[in-house]
Amino acid sequence: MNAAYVAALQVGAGVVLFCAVMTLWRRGVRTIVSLLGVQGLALGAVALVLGLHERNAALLASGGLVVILKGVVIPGVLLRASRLDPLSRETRPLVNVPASLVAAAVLIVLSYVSSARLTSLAPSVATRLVPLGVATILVGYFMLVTRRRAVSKIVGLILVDNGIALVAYLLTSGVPFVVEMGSSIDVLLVVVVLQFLLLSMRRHSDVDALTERRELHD
Amino acid sequence: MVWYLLALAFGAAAALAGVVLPRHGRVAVSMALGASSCALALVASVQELVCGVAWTVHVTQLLPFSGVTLSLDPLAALFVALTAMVGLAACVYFLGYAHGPTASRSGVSVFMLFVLALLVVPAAANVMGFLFAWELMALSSLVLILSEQATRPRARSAALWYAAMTQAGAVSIVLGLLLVASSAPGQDFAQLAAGAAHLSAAQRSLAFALTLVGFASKAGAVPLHVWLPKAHPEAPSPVSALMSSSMVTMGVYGILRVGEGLLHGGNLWWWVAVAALGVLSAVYGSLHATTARDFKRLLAYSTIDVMGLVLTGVGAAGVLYDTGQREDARLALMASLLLLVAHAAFKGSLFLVAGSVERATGTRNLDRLGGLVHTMPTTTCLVVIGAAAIMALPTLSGFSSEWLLLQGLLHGFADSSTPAVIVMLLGVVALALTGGLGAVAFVKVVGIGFLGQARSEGAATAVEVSRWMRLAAGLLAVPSVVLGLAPGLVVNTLSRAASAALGVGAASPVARGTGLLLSHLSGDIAPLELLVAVVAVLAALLGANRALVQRRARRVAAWGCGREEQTPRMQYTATSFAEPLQRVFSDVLRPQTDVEVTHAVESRYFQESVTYSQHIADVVEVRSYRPLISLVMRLGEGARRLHNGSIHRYLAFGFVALLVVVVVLS
Amino acid sequence: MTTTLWSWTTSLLQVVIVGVGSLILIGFMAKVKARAEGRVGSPVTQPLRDVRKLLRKERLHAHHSSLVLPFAPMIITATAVVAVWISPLVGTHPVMVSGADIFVIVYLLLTGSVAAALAGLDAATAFGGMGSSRAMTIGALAEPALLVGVIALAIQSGSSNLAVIVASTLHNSDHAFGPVHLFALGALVIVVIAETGRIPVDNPATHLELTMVHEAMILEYAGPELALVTLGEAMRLGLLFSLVANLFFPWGVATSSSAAALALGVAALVAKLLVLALVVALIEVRSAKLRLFRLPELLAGAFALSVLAIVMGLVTR
Amino acid sequence: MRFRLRRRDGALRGLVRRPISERVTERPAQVAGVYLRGSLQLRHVDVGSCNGCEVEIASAFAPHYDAAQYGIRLVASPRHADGLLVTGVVTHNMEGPLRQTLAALAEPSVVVACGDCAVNGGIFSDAHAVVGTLSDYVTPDVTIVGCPPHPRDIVAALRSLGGR
Repeated sequence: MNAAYVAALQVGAGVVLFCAVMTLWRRGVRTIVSLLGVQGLALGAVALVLGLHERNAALLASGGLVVILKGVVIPGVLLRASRLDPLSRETRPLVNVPASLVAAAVLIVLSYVSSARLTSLAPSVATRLVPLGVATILVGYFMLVTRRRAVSKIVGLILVDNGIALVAYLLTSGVPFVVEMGSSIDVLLVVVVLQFLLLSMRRHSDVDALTERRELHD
Repeated sequence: MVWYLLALAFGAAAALAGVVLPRHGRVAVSMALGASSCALALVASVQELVCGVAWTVHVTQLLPFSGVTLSLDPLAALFVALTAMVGLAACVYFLGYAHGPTASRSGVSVFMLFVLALLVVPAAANVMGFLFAWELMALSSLVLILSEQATRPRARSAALWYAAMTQAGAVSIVLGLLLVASSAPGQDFAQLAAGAAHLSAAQRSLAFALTLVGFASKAGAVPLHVWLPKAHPEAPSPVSALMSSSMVTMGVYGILRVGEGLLHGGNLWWWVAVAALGVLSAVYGSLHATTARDFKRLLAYSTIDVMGLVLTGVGAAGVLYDTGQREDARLALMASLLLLVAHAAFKGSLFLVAGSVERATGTRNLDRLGGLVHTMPTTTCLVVIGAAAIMALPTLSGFSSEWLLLQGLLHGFADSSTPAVIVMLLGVVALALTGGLGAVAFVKVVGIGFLGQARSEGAATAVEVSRWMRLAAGLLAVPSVVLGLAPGLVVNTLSRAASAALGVGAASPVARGTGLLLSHLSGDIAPLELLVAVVAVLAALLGANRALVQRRARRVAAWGCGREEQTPRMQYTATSFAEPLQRVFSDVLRPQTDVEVTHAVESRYFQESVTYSQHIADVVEVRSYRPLISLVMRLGEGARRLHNGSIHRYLAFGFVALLVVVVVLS
Repeated sequence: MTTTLWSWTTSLLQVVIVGVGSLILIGFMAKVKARAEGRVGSPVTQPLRDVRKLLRKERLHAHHSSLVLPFAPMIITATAVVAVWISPLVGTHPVMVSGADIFVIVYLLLTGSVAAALAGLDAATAFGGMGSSRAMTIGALAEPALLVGVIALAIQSGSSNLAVIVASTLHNSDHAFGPVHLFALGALVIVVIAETGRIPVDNPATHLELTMVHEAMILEYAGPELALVTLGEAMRLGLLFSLVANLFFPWGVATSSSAAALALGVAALVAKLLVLALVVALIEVRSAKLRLFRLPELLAGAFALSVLAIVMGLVTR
Repeated sequence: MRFRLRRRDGALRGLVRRPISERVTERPAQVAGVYLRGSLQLRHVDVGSCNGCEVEIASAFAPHYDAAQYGIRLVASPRHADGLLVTGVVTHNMEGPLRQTLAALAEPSVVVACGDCAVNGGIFSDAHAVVGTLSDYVTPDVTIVGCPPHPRDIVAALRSLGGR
């Protein structure tokens, strides 16, 4: 049972970081949002595996919540928003895709270096995977900074949140249920608010790239 | 020891002959003396490497205060051997190359002084002796760069950059060495090493940083490399071959001597910095090598690339040594030393070939060359061997040294301390990227420069160069093949040199016949057997080809999609060959393209001519050196206002200074 | 003596299988693409017939070409044969397997592509230069991902020798499904498609000279030399496919030197090659050729994946 | 009404369903190129065609008639080809390229004249830019008549060149 637990944990955390890197790689906004959904599911899976291993009911509940919220609800909402112009693609990101992928590689190595001391505190299977969570945070933040499309920026924000949740799960086997509930609700709130902002922006000027927004001071 | 002193005597005699003898016999006699001095030095250093008895001699009369101490331990012997090998070929090359200004009195004698200085630097074992040899090397190469300024317009500015940067480097080396010598009982390196224990950690780091700046600029590490692509193309070919093969390695020798010898390894972050410097230079050098148009400038950037890899190996060795893995540290250092020797051989041969091409066709610009395979067959074979070695194609010296470096890096991963892992990861990525880019650069050199049709009048009328020049380049191509096929023979002497550098015990045997067997790591290669296999299959294919195909090949016009005539301008040039890569890495290379459109007089809508010109400036130079220079110029302007010639102002300065001192002291 | 006899048979088997088999593999991929388009398509053994016919035709050399033109196909084929000869495809003990280091195989293949690029430049035509420039650029961009990806595997199994990697993956097979192998597999599939010039990177069946990458270098070859180049390129494809198959799915590779093990090894290799060829052919049917300057994105992605593989290796050690 | 693109037929489904190509089994009379058994590569040269023949040649290689099933293929360079598939009447500008392409073929080679223009000049034979027909430069081994010729005739003619 232990080998399966270790393998599942490693693959789950690996998929979380892999989806983050893939969102930098792909250009289609719809593919980016579906990748976010996959990442949410993987994050939920990690929580559930940890919950089962430590027989911790709160962890299982929050894992289920993450699967529902981050795996299904948020991507659904975002897909609905990006369905208005199906062809919207990340055409001119601030940093071109090859450079951002190399940056992602550097960020991954950086997160490994920075969290080496963190994992040396209590080196267990779970804590050794913390660099992947830190890398997801950094890659998410990089995406938030360098992408022009509003939906991609929202996805970057949620990547950061997923990264934080992953680190929390791996380090302290989950935050108390209430805190988890609170953070998930406010992430949903943020998404919904940005949703309205996006819709009004689009109805107003039919362009949803934030930078163009600045120049269009009509 | 006697051989080595005899070699120095012959060198001095050669320099003297260069000055004294009349023009007719001068080149022949001094080159003969020079070649024999290099041969003697080679014998002395190989004898030292093989039987490993270090000797030290103190000669008081030469320098007024402290005299000169010469000592040859395995590490220094390796560098003397490397210099002697390239020096021998350069002297032979000089015989065929010398005409006009290079064969003048100063040209010949300063060339011999340069070779002499290069032989003395590794052997110098006291501070004054080392600095004297270092300055002699720098100044003689400066004079040699200027020796052909009549025909080379950019020689003067290149010499200016070269002088400024080498002297700045020399100053920082002097400061570093004085800092180390401050707590040492005497002047000799042995005493310095003993005295270094009393230095505080901060002082040792400062000393290492100062000497690192000086030696890294000499080794062409990136932020301090700007003089190298300027100085090497302008120097006469035998001189640039010597500069690129042995003078650049003196920087690595200095880092090893001061870092490991005097300061006993110091702390971990020194060597992480050296490795980072190496990775940066490797990637930056290979990028600029792929997009360079001038043959010698391409070779100069490729020197920066390989020196970067060597510095990465040295950095990795230092990190492994500090984290307690003596065995892997020696392996990484052996790999970088093998790469150093291999690079000296094939880079020297390539620079001599570049000189022959420039002499035969009158130009170094790859866009104007082409079709030399028909007119200069031997030179083409030599460039193919050199290019194959530098691209690390199997069974040549580049391949076995880069393989050994990869093994050293790989086994740093086994140890889990974070800085070691980062250095290994950076090293592996640099090795991979430079491998690919190096292949593009040297396919461009061979494919565009030597194959296809001649693209200019000079290339079309090229004729094979004199026997001496081809013999010299051939001499240097031999080690590229021998080191590649049988690294096992050389590796024991290398491990002795590496152990001497790291102060570690004798190495476990690594050679298995001619191949390399790394006992404690399950990885080995047998290049000789690999070459036998490839040659066997090639022979089989040739035999099958002869048997199967009866008709001889028919010569027809090349297929150009039905176009009538096929002009040389329709071929790809060096610029267009590297254009895709330049576009991919455009934000690193920052190419400046300017398009001038001259409109017709009648109306703006009709253009008479459009001229497009593109130039890849060295980003480091443009972004950091130019602003620095303009800042210094502005300061100069400000200072000029101070000198308005009134005596009262000058006295006032003296007075104010006195006041300040009084206030400060009270 | 027996071990050398078995290792010689393993190597000979490997050269025969990958030699003839890769031509049939290319025929099989063309057949899969045809059937996906609803066509019958040319028979699977068509490449063999083409090569046999080409051997009887006349050799043509351009006026300005030198000895590089006739010798390049031989170098391409010779390096491919030696690479197949020493790498662990059917069994883990072919001849000279001690030399089957990653670096040796990668740089043998690099020698082949350098020879092809020089042949392209030798004929002094615009298309030859264009083809070799693009092929070398793609090779330079794919090399970091290839080397770093395979080194991620080497770190996990402790040595850079291919046979040791295959044996150690075979030994603890939970590695094979670990994240390191998954990400390294992703990176290497992209690199193999780039090195062998399949669809997303370069279209082997194109007639438009300006879109060609690999085909442009061999426009000048006729008759026997073209046959040799086709054979050499096919063997490189076969080698890369079987290396990907054996490094990531090593089950079935003969470790002991018995006839049954060798037979199983051969069967396993053929099956894995067919499955991998089917996957690559379907990728080709589903996707169009990428623009030349969209390729750095693909190859940078492969590089990011391989770095991810190494870091996963460090994290899950 | 929102226009929804009909999902294309999946490639996988194509693998399992029976291909739609028309399979002609009886063997054609062997005309030339006996040694070409089962492998014929042609380089298509349009020396002045109105593109009618090209459309038919394209459909000859399309799924329905699928000339590739008999080992016939169009290639990019005359060096790789066993022969030329020439369409159209020889115009002034294309005379030079036709000679170049004929010279670039590796012996033994064949020439296929496709369409009336290539065979006897067709309806454009006396136009002002026309300098002659294909037979003035080389005697074609196989001629395919028709303006434009039916794909079945093209496939049959090419198969007679030693295709299976």
